[in-house]
Amino acid sequence: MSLWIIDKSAMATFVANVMGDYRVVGPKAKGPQFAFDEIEDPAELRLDYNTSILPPKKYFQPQEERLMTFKRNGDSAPEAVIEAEATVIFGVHTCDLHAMRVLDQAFTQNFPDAHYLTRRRQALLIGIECLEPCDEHSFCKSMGTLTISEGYDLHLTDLGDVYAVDVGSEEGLTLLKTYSDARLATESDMQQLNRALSAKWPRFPYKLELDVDELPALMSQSYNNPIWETLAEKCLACGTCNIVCPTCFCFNVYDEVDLNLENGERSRRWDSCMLDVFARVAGGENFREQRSARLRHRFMRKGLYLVERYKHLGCVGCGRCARLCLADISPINVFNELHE
Amino acid sequence: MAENGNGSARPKVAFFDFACCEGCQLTVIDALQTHLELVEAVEIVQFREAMTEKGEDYQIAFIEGSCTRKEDEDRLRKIRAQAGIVVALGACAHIGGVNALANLQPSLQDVRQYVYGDKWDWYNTYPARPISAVIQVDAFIPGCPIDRVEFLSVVKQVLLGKTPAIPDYPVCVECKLKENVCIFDKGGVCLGPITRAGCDAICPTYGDGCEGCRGLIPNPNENAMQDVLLKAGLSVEQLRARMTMFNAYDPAQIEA
Amino acid sequence: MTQIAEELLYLPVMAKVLEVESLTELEKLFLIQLPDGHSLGNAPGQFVEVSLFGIGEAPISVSSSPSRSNGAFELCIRRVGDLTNALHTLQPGDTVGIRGPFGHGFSLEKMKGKDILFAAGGLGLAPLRSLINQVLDERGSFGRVIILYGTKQPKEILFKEELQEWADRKDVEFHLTVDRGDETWRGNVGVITTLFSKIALNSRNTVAAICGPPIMYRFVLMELMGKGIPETQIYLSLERRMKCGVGKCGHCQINNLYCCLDGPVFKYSQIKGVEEAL
Amino acid sequence: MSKVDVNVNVHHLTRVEGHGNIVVDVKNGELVKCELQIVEAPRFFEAMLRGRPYTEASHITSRICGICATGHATASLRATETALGVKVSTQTQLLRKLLFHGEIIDSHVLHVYMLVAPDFLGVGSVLPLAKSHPEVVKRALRIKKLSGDLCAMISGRHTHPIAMTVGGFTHLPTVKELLAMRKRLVAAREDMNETMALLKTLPWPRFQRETEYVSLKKDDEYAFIDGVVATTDGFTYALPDYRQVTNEYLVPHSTAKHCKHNRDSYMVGALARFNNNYEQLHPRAKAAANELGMKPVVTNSFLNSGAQAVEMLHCLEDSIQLIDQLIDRGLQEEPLYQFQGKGGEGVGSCDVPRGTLFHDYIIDDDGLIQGANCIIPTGQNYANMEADMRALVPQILDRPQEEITHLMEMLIRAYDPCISCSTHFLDVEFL
Ligand SMILES: Cc1cc2nc3c(=O)[nH]c(=O)nc-3n(C[C@H](O)[C@H](O)[C@H](O)COP(=O)(O)OP(=O)(O)OC[C@H]3O[C@@H](n4cnc5c(N)ncnc54)[C@H](O)[C@@H]3O)c2cc1C
Ligand code: SF4
Ligand code: SF4
Ligand code: SF4
Repeated sequence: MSLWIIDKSAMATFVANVMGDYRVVGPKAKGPQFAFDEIEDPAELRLDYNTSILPPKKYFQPQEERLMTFKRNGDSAPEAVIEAEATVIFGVHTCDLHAMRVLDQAFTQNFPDAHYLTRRRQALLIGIECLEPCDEHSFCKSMGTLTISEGYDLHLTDLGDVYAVDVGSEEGLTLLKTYSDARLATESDMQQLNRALSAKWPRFPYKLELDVDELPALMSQSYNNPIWETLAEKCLACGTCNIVCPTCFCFNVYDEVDLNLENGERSRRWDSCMLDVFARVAGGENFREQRSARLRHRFMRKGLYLVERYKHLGCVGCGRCARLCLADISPINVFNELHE
Repeated sequence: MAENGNGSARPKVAFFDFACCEGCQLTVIDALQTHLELVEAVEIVQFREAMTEKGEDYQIAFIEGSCTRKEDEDRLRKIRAQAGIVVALGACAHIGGVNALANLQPSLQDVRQYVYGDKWDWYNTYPARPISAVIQVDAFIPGCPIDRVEFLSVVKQVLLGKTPAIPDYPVCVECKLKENVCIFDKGGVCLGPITRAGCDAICPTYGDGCEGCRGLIPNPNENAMQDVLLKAGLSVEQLRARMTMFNAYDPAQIEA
Repeated sequence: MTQIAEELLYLPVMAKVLEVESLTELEKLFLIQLPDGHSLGNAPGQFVEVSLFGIGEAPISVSSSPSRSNGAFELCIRRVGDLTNALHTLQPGDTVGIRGPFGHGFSLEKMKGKDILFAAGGLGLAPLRSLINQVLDERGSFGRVIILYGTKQPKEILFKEELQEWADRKDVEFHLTVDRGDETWRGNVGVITTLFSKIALNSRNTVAAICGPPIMYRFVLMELMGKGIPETQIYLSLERRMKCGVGKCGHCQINNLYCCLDGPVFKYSQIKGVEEAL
Repeated sequence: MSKVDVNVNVHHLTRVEGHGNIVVDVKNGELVKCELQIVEAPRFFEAMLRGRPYTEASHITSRICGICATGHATASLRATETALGVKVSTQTQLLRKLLFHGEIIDSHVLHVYMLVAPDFLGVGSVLPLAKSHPEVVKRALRIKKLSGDLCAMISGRHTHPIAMTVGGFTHLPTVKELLAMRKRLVAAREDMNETMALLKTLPWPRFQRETEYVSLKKDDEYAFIDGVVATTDGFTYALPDYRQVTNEYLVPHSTAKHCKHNRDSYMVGALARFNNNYEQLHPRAKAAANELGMKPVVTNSFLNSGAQAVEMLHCLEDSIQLIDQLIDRGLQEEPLYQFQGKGGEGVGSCDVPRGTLFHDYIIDDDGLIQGANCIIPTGQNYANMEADMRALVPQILDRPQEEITHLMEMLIRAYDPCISCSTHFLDVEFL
């Protein structure tokens, strides 16, 4: 829409101002790593973070979320609980912005999901362009998620002393104008931005040995590939890969009651298709009993099923699963091996 | 008093302990700090650690500790005969826990001699075993010690007439949900990938790798876990120690 | 697809149990009425999510035919676990939470003018009964109606009176079998596929609707293929674990298909190559 | 004294940790048998430690006792650190002390309120007490939650601490948490005052018996961790010489190992610490002791519970000071100890709620434990408990049997015996 410039030194004021009216979240240091968390002091915001342990999707689909409260007396109807709060999320990387599109589709198609959508509508996303690869595990360039032109309210690019701010929505513009003293970009700012963007490109390796558009076709031919058996030998079925993935959204539902058994709540919690009992039905039959079948399902979802259903690939190349997998199972290696 | 899910009045509950540190019973007492209504929800008729009164008429028995002596078996069977529901409380009762470490030593005689010198033969202990090796157990509350929240959850499930379920997924799930920095990333080791969750990943959260006190998940990939631990720099001894700290019990040990 | 207000997606309505009937040792039939006499508006083959608060929620097929609804609907529920056990303790006048109807049911329009072959195994009769009764209520729009039903033992046979009515009808070809008989059993003994020898089919013009345990599908499908019934004319109803019923939770996925959205009723041609389906 | 027969047989003593029996047999006014029998299943911790990596020792031995798990872990770490020559930082020492205070309060409040108070208030347990004296029970649970939360803030949980490890901590509390905890501690002064007020009203049995009191001692603080072993008979020993104090021996009538030093028995625990370290108590704690009429040397074992209450107050006040110190210094993540390939032998000692605890390890150059010895407080108290029983019985022989039984139970309970800590208890068939 339009390009603005904000001094880095003015960011703290911007954040502080926004904090007056919104819950502000963003990447914060967590030991040697980073996690999205509520910002209590603008100095905590680490826009220079490499990646976060969990993706920011947790602000739209929290790890555990109440769906409703109920009484067990049998007569009163349950009451829906939708806990949403006006939120501004700073520092979302482009891979995670791409991932949001998958979630948006999943929670809107067929049956719109108010729990997700209410939060989504009340949140503003402020993206940030990656100028360096976050680490050896990511492969965003290969997945076409190294940059993005929509899906954010504001998008920052680090230009040294200033951030270039690309406005992606009316709400973003209002936010910027209300809470910061950003100025419109000049011709030379734009040139500087373009230079930064073209300079970043060669810094990122292209790791996929095929064109990403061919990935769904590759996956659809790979159902019976022996790779699933090989990987299953070292996979721990720990579920980590699903839990940290920005495009995973499966969940389980639980009822909890208080000790006098009168009141309770029903909530949902993130689940993982890598876990042993994910596909077990009453009667004991488990439709993906083998680890190999579960691994295959996971990768099929990433490379084929989601794109068929939601028009976006289920892997955005953020590298979180590869980084945290103790068995060193990485999508990029899997895709490449299937390609061989 | 409202009726519970079974349509019956508050059930009578008794606590029993065998070889253990009684930390799980203590955790039950700790649960009262936040949930005093527990004493209204159930009627506690026996709890030697905390009370003198002693009722023999109970429907639910919580049993803490491992069976380490022949005479323990009789007591266990008596409890089983009386209780409609028997719940194993904590690692010692559930999987043998640290008690089973003695089973790994060269011989039980050697163990007794080491501690009691020439009076070793005053003892009648035998290899430690979980209570399920002796009696049928309806539900398990894993952990060393148990988790308060999980204890309360199992009580509620029983009151609702449900089969008490505990998580069958690994600690890594809870650990990741809490967004912890993985212990392996800090240069440590952890059994979280194959250990049953339900503790809210408390050890990794406090900077220490999982030691497996809650027992293994169903169908664990133990080979892969060992590869990961060796790669993280454990020696074979350290690996064996880690895998056995709470999971030393092996039914083969008690066949003799 | 039924439209549901966003914020009500996961929120059951409190429905009343009007009648409870014991069908076998394990199955009970519940007649359920939505609040304010609303009609469920289901198609045969669709399911509802049934809740007891504190215990949980599970998908259950609607067993009554929309053509006989009278504002209430029937669920035939087998006692297998926590929720279904608790449901079995319900009495008339009690309430249950209901969401739905959900899923893709049988397409009646595509069946019109055709011979219809029903093959039900065990509890699989519950969802098929909905379709069978609807077809019988519009009997004139269909060709032959053939019903094959098999259970493991005689005591597991569901809806006995209704089966008798079907058997008595001149315009229904009804065949019953049990895997293992007992001293009182006079009928056919053998798995359901043994019934196929008793019927001649006009394969081109026959639509088959099958529902039963996973193992049954493989064998029944073989029979149907053997008889030359086109894959596009075979419908099956599948069962998977479901935590939402509306295509979000991921538990019911069969490869790329969501059992709750794309099914539970599938055309065989739709799932033939889908490895996890059968 | 009248010529009476008394037969006390308390099977499975309640409201103590672990299983024990009291047997008193008086024939014609003559004490024939007076025993505390231990029927706890032995668990062989020392033998189990052999061959295990040193890193596991504190986690395994914390499982000796659910109540003084932190005490065992601390003593274990001190033994390991001494054996391996590990120096711990001031921050670690401060955090350990603070954690230890949490455990002392947690254990004492449980004992005073839930195990002992029912005796005085004439009920069988804390459950009826919750009905008859709800404010008392709620206060107890409040204090217990506070101390439990204090422990959890530092080590993850009270029973079986997680974050304490050889040389330091794997997790640090935040300043925010420390400040919030400080606030709660300050607010808890009121509950402590109420506790003292309650204790003042209790009819403590009158009983005196002189004995030797043994505890750790330090010049500059009320000793809980490290120091020297000191006795009221005027002896002091460096920790490595602990065996000169404990002198474990077997007696024919009992199956538990007994300890003795200068006399036939000695006492460890809150009262022993109080008698040895009165001067180092926080002034508020001293004042409270005065109000209870307690001044060293107190020789009434029943007043062990009084000493526990005084220690609770001391720990509360000292915790506040420790938090201030920690906040002033600022918390820093410190590198954890890495094994240097050299083993050794070391003794670690703490004064846990029930008394002085010793852990003694031999670690080899692979970091594996080759030998271990643990001497727990209750074992040291056995001889003294029996001596007390022998002294008390003749004084109360004229009372009804029921009352005698009750007083004997109260006496044993006053020691807060932790019978489940049975690293050293023998176990034989009893008649
Ligand atoms: C579309 C559809 C239609 C259906 N229609 C009907 C119908 O008409 N009638 C009908 O009766 N049923 C029907 N079902 C099946 C019904 O949904 C299940 O039987 C129901 O979910 C069982 O719930 P439950 O809580 O009673 O059992 P659960 O408690 O969930 O468990 C049932 C069984 O599975 C085992 N189990 C479950 N989870 C675990 C676990 N984590 N670990 C170990 N064991 C486990 C239990 O031990 C038990 O034996 C249908 C299912 C689908 C998908
Ligand atoms: S993170 Fe790795 S080991 Fe764990 S389930 Fe995923 S692929 Fe398997
Ligand atoms: S599959 Fe792995 S790399 Fe791809 S989006 Fe998910 S977490 Fe990131
Ligand atoms: S710390 Fe342990 S439990 Fe947590 S993610 Fe890592 S391996 Fe899993």
